[in-house]
Amino acid sequence: MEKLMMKGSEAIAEAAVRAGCRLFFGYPITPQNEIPEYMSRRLFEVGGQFVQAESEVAASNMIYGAAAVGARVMTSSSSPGISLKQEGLSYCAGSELPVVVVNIMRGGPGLGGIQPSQSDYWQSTKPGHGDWHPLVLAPSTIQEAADLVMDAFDLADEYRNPVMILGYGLIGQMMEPVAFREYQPREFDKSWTTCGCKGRPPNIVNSLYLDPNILEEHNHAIFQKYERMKREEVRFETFRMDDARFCLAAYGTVARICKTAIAQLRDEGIKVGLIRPITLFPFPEAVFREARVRWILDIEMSMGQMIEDVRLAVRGRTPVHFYGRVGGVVPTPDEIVRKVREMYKEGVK
Amino acid sequence: MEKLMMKGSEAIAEAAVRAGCRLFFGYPITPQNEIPEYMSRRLFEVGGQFVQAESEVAASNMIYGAAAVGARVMTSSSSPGISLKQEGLSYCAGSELPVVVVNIMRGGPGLGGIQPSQSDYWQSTKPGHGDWHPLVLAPSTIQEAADLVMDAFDLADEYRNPVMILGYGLIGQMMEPVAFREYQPREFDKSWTTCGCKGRPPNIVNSLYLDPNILEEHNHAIFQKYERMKREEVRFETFRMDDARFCLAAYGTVARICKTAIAQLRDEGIKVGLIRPITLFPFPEAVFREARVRWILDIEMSMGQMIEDVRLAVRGRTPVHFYGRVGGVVPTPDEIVRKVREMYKEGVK
Amino acid sequence: MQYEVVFAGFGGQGVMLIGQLLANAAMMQGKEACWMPSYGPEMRGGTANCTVVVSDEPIGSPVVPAPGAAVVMNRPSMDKFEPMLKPGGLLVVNSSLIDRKASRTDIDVIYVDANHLAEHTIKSPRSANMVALGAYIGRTNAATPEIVKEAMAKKMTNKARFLPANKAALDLGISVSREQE
Amino acid sequence: MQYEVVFAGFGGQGVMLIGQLLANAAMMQGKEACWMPSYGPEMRGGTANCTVVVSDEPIGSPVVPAPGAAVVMNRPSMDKFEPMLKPGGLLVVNSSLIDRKASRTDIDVIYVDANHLAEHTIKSPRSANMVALGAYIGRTNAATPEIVKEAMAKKMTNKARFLPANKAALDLGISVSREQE
Amino acid sequence: MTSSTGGSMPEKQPFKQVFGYPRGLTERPTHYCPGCMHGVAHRLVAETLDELGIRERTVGISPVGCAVLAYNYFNCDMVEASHGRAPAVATGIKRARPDLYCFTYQGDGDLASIGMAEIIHAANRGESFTVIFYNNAIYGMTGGQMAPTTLVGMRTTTSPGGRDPLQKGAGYPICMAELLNTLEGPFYIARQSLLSSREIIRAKRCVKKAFQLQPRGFTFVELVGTCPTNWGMAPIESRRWASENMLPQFPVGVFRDREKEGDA
Amino acid sequence: MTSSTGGSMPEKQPFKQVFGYPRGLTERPTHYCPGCMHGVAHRLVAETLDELGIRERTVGISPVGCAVLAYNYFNCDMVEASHGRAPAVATGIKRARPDLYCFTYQGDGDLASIGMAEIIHAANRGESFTVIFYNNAIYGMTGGQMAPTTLVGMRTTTSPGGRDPLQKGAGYPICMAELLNTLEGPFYIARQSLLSSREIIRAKRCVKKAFQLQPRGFTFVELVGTCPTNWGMAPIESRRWASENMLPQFPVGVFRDREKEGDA
Amino acid sequence: MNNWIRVDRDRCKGCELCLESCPEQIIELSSVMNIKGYHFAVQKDADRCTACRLCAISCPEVAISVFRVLKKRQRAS
Amino acid sequence: MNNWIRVDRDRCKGCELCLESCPEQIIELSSVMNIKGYHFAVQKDADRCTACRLCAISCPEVAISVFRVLKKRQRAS
Ligand SMILES: Cc1ncc(C[n+]2csc(CCOP(=O)(O)OP(=O)(O)O)c2C)c(N)n1
Ligand SMILES: Cc1ncc(C[n+]2csc(CCOP(=O)(O)OP(=O)(O)O)c2C)c(N)n1
Ligand code: SF4
Ligand code: SF4
Ligand code: SF4
Ligand code: SF4
Ligand code: SF4
Ligand code: SF4
Ligand SMILES: [Mg+2]
Ligand SMILES: [Mg+2]
Repeated sequence: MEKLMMKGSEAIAEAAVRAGCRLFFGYPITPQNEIPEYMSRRLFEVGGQFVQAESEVAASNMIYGAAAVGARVMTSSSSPGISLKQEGLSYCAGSELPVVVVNIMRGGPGLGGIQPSQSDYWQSTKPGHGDWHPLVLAPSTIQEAADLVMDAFDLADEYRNPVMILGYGLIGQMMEPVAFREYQPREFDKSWTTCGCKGRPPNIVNSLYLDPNILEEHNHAIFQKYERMKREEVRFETFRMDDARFCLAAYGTVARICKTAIAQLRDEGIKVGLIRPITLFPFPEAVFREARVRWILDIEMSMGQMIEDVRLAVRGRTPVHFYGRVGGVVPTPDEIVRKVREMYKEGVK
Repeated sequence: MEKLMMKGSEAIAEAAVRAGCRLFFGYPITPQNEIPEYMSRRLFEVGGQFVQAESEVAASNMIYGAAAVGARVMTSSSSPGISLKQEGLSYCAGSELPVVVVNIMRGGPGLGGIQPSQSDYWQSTKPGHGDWHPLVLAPSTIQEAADLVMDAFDLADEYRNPVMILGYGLIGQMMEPVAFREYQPREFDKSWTTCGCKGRPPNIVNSLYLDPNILEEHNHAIFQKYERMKREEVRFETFRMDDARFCLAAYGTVARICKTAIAQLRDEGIKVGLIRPITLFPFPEAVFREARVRWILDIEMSMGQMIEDVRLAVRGRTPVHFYGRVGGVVPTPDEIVRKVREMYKEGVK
Repeated sequence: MQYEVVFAGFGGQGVMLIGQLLANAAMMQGKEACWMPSYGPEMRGGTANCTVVVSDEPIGSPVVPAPGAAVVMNRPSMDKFEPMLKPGGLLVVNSSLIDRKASRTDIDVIYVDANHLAEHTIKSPRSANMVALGAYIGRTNAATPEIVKEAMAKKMTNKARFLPANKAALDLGISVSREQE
Repeated sequence: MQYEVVFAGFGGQGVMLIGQLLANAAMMQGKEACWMPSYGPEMRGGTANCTVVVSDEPIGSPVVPAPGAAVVMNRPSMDKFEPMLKPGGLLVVNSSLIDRKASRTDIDVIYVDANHLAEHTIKSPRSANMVALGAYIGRTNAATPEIVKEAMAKKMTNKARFLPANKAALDLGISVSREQE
Repeated sequence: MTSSTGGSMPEKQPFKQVFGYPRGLTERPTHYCPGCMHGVAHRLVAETLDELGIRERTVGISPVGCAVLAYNYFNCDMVEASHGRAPAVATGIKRARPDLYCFTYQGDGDLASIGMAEIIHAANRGESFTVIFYNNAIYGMTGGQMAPTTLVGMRTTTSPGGRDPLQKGAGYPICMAELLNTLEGPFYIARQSLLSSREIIRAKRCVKKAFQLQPRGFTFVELVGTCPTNWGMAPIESRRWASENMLPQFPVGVFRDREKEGDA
Repeated sequence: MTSSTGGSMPEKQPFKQVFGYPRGLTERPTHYCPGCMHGVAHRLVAETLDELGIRERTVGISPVGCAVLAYNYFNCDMVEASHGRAPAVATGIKRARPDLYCFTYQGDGDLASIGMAEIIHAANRGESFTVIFYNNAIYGMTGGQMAPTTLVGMRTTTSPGGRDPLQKGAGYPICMAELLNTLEGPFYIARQSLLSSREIIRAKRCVKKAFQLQPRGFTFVELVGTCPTNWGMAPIESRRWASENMLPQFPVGVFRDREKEGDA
Repeated sequence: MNNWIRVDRDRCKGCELCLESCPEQIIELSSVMNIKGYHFAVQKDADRCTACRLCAISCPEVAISVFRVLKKRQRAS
Repeated sequence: MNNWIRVDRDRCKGCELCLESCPEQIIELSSVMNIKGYHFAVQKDADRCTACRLCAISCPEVAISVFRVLKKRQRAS
């Protein structure tokens, strides 16, 4: 496979096209403008369609429509725009539509800033109104981003549920070598789509259930899918955990920063490893729970969001500490080293 | 104080007016239409203003404007509409504006239904993009709703942060006797508002900070307010917890249903009590952590959302079980009794 | 003591109103009271109903899966609520519009020809609901007739001219239910 | 071995491009490579910069608070990045536009009169960036000159006519840096 | 179309059914209030699907509003959209499947209030779907709040003293057909009323035209209807009231027909 | 306004400063690209605040767009609004404090794309604030994507082959002044350009008028400007290009003046 | 003439729009109720029915079917 | 005449709009750069300046002030 040096945003876009995505609806917002821009060039070349939506709200409903007629469709945005998509995405989940959403997060709250941040963890994994979750994938390299985007379309179709790719400027703006694997198209049942009722009774794509008992059943059916995701789709990476006495928890590129720190800490004889969740929902609970470590240090570019899932996973058995940078400040390997060293000296706090 | 038999929605609206709210911006949605309807009559009587906004998005930005010039202002909606307000509310938090938001939840996801639900717990307590929280108040009676609404305006001003009243059809549509307490106006610093810069340098209401270091500081400043809330504003009710060996956890009217169940269970000799969080953020962690019970049964009208906060509070020391109804189905005292009885028989699972 | 009663009927039959009157009366009598409507599209065209709980203590659940009483103004309401009643509960049946008899034997039933009585005896066809309410309070102690009338006067200020008829209807309902005791 | 280098300058000086060339070349040489730009309004009018990491192993942190090298094309960039360099690091200074000398003594410094050389020696004023890149790769082994030229040919297909000048500029930069060794 | 069975007719004579239930509707009774003209508007669409033979190639979009359950009534594939966003959903559908027919069915709150940006931009892009816009000057579903099309002075639950643009800043009725007609994008724009059989016949012609022209671009038919329930009127009264009060504000007509203009 | 200090002037003669820095602007240098006319538009507003003596009673609203940092430049109280919602924020402000003056400053992406519903409804309600609408036919801030006002055929980063309404369904340029002029609500609507000193002088008159009339209702001034950076042109070239290409699509003029109409 | 209409009595909601629409004024409401509790439309004087369909066109419930008796030449076609 | 303009050299971004706007064509860009790296506007021939202000009106940076030498009758006022 030929390697190309590509920006994360463009690799994401190209991977989508290779996975059969022929429709993109989105609205500009830094730091992910390269995705719509790339799509506006690329999709017409491959017989697809690109629409610059009038807003994120509109975009989230355009993907709803396209998915309802069975198309592979994607939208992308960044934090404030993702807030605006919450209603539309909840409709996608309620109507069980396969859509792929890219969130290249930035600092908040409000207009915030445009530098890297992970403070959409909550609104990504436990989003808007109603009980629902997207399947959330958090790449840490451009190569992984491209691979996960391809998987995302299959997972969306497999579960008829929104799938979110969660990145931020470090992923979206960065260039790294990427090799696109040959995408193997799979067959999915699309008999439920609303493409004209020739030869069958009409199909309905809908999330309204006025009878509470039926809506309750519907919720349970959706959650059965989530249970299956928890069994079958959990992904994570462990790094030097074999002999680790301490564990860092981080996702996305922050995990790479941790690896650099770990290399240094290991040199100092501090046996620290890393667990990097790749799926944020379903969250890799078991690996955290089973990690035999003295403590876990959760490192995020937020005020502490994923840490709740880590704590829920370990159920109080392992102390979970926090180190966060926020507002677009990216933690350096050095400060992580310092933090771990400090904790190491103090012993288990 | 004279008691009036009032619908929850109307009591909420009237309490707001009595607390000095003179501006309301909202958009119709069942089951909270009585709030805008009441306000459209009432506010012009007291020299205020009512605008039926063109959408929830617009409404969430109208309150932003009104709060920026120092007005007491409120909006209300229900779940899908609250999703649409997420961006605007994040701006309010980022710009540190005191606004009061009423969310009369309904079943989801998507259009869902209009019957009672608690499945906006997550998007209420851990909302949209960026690291922020509203202070969330969950009344269980109409009287309490009225009282909390009055407090809400003071808390919003005290912390310059959004405050949310979280109810659902059972609160919004129900009538109960309510006596409005004499509201005692307090003085708040409003020197930061943008009401014309006569005699001082211009004020700016803003949430944009392009320098990550400054945005980080800003985030820390906001979180210092949350730390203070955690120290000073936590509210909860305990019911028959003195001698309880088992504990139910529930908020809103669900807690009342639990009380009915507890009465019956106590008759059977099962020593069960109840902890009812009144502030959902800040969450009453200590009372859960300190409860010396064999297990906690968390009961929600959702697939299980608050339960995570309960679990985080007890840190694995107490098993936390779940019983949920969803989609608008309201649990009955009987089914709670049955569930508890079952667990009691089985012993601690 | 706690009373739970469902008032149910067609949209225009005024069942919500009599529920509110009862709740108001109970409150004026110093009791705890709670009125809970069904709402939403199910109301449109179909049946409307509300549940009233009256109690000496703070009311726990406002949702009552098995109420102690039901006042049913039309057939669909009877079909829906008769089976839900608590054993020993009370069913007030508007026999003007409901042609069948109660099928349960473990409940008390009052048949009241509410529409007919309102139209012919009271000469106020729209006060059938008050006849039915009377039948209910004639049998229970959820609220005294006097205080219900006071509640009427307070709540229906813009319909004051119907007050005498409504009071008469209430009394008529009470006497009907007492007759059937 | 891991190389970390920041390329920094005014918006139009082509620092992003030379960073990308280096990253591409490293990739073509079978190494791991990562290019990370600064982005956003700070770029507008002000300085632009990017960081390139080249390594034999998978790259950890793409963010490099203390890079091993910096190529600074203007004064503000020098002011910003000189202090951040790792001790023993390399600073390539575009002396055409930067009138001061490095103030640190614990680093290697190459002064290259990039704009002047590009304009007068290469006769291609816009290839000052390539001279600077040459100076960097002349001193380090982040990528071989041949492969950087290959990367140029590949990446700048729509500017093929500038290729000879750019290659010459690269070579010139290499020789300047070797001279200063 | 002769048939030998029928109602209880006195003598057996040869006859023909000249009006019947369209195939384009399912047999489900509607939840609409007595006399509400959503049912009429539905039928016009359904008949059009039948007459053009496109029922099996059509996907309809129900709004959030009283017509939310339209997905139960139209006998074609249906998608339920979020409030106001049906034009965005339709855009997604038609961009993915230009070979299908697609229509949105929207109320005035849905289309002209929360959905204003979506309708304008879809129209401006000239998306090739048909919009059936039921204008009853009120929010029916939620219990009679003011809509963007509510007449000045009209009482609603959120304009209890009557819509008052001057004292209360409640705005003026927005004329969507005219507004969209300022855009370059639309292909066909018409407004008709449903207030008598004759008007319904005219409306039908426009609805059919809109579907016929759909492959060529964005087509829009506003239908002036009623909401007896929230207007607090009997159906017949509401029909009369609308004729007298709504039609002067919302005059009927064909505002744009690019086919006639020979423009395309 | 004579002053005895000045630049390095050859002889000391009595003189007068006939153009200077307005009090309505802070002294902060802007972040705008060279030749970008956001700065001109800012100055017109600032001068107006000075001339009407309302600077200390005014609250301005910056948009999301290149003018987001306008809160640093205007020397009055400022509020930063979310993307497209400045008219809603202004509604909140003016309903709370009708005694203040309030203006929004918005770009074409902000006002005509994501904020379409908000501007139309605020205009329709006749909210009494002033909108300064900077139309540069592109998304400046985010790097040159297509805007609703982008001309047909114009290349942007999301219309790389030129805006194409027919083949790609990218829509037509939306003329906001004309669109708003179909509504009953607005009090004053004008469009001017900033493409030469003379045009700027005319534009100034309209901006001032809009503030003067603000207490009577919704006033709107569209200003045709440039974005040299994302158009990929030198400032002077961009000014010429805009004259030749934008003005035919966006003709200048006063579209509504209810004062003149004697309508209020 | 001997045309007639058929009203689907359980679909009818008694809105009376057909009554008003009939040029012959030959539709009235039944005195009895249908299962939904509505008085439904009935054609009282079929003899005068012109099969003009105006009643059916007005009916929001699509509750009316219209039948036309064929004249001789129509039968042929 | 002896009017003149003053250019705030560090505000100027060298956009040249004032150059084009000046009817007298008496503004040019400096050869040196200001602190932001721009060649800034300078008035090359103040003698011909009419103080018409057109340069200043065109300047997006509000970098230009215009000064008019007063004629006798103006001084009086
Ligand atoms: C986001 C959101 N906001 C509000 C609502 C509540 N809602 C349901 S229908 C409706 C208005 C319907 O009015 P209209 O579009 O005029 O349709 P009609 O019922 O009159 O036919 C509203 C506001 C909702 N479901 N979702
Ligand atoms: C909700 C949201 N969507 C998108 C953005 C990104 N964004 C910032 S500015 C802008 C467009 C600005 O264009 P315009 O309004 O024309 O202003 P200009 O920069 O041209 O002056 C966009 C899309 C955002 N900040 N928030
Ligand atoms: S509420 Fe109004 S619009 Fe809705 S069904 Fe009833 S009459 Fe029709
Ligand atoms: S990007 Fe365009 S609009 Fe923005 S400041 Fe630069 S020239 Fe002006
Ligand atoms: S078909 Fe015509 S004449 Fe016959 S009943 Fe209907 S409206 Fe009357
Ligand atoms: S119009 Fe239809 S629904 Fe109305 S009365 Fe006639 S048949 Fe019945
Ligand atoms: S004031 Fe007029 S003449 Fe003088 S420099 Fe400026 S434009 Fe030229
Ligand atoms: S117009 Fe202003 S910024 Fe531009 S060159 Fe002249 S003085 Fe400088
Ligand atoms: Mg409507
Ligand atoms: Mg713009």
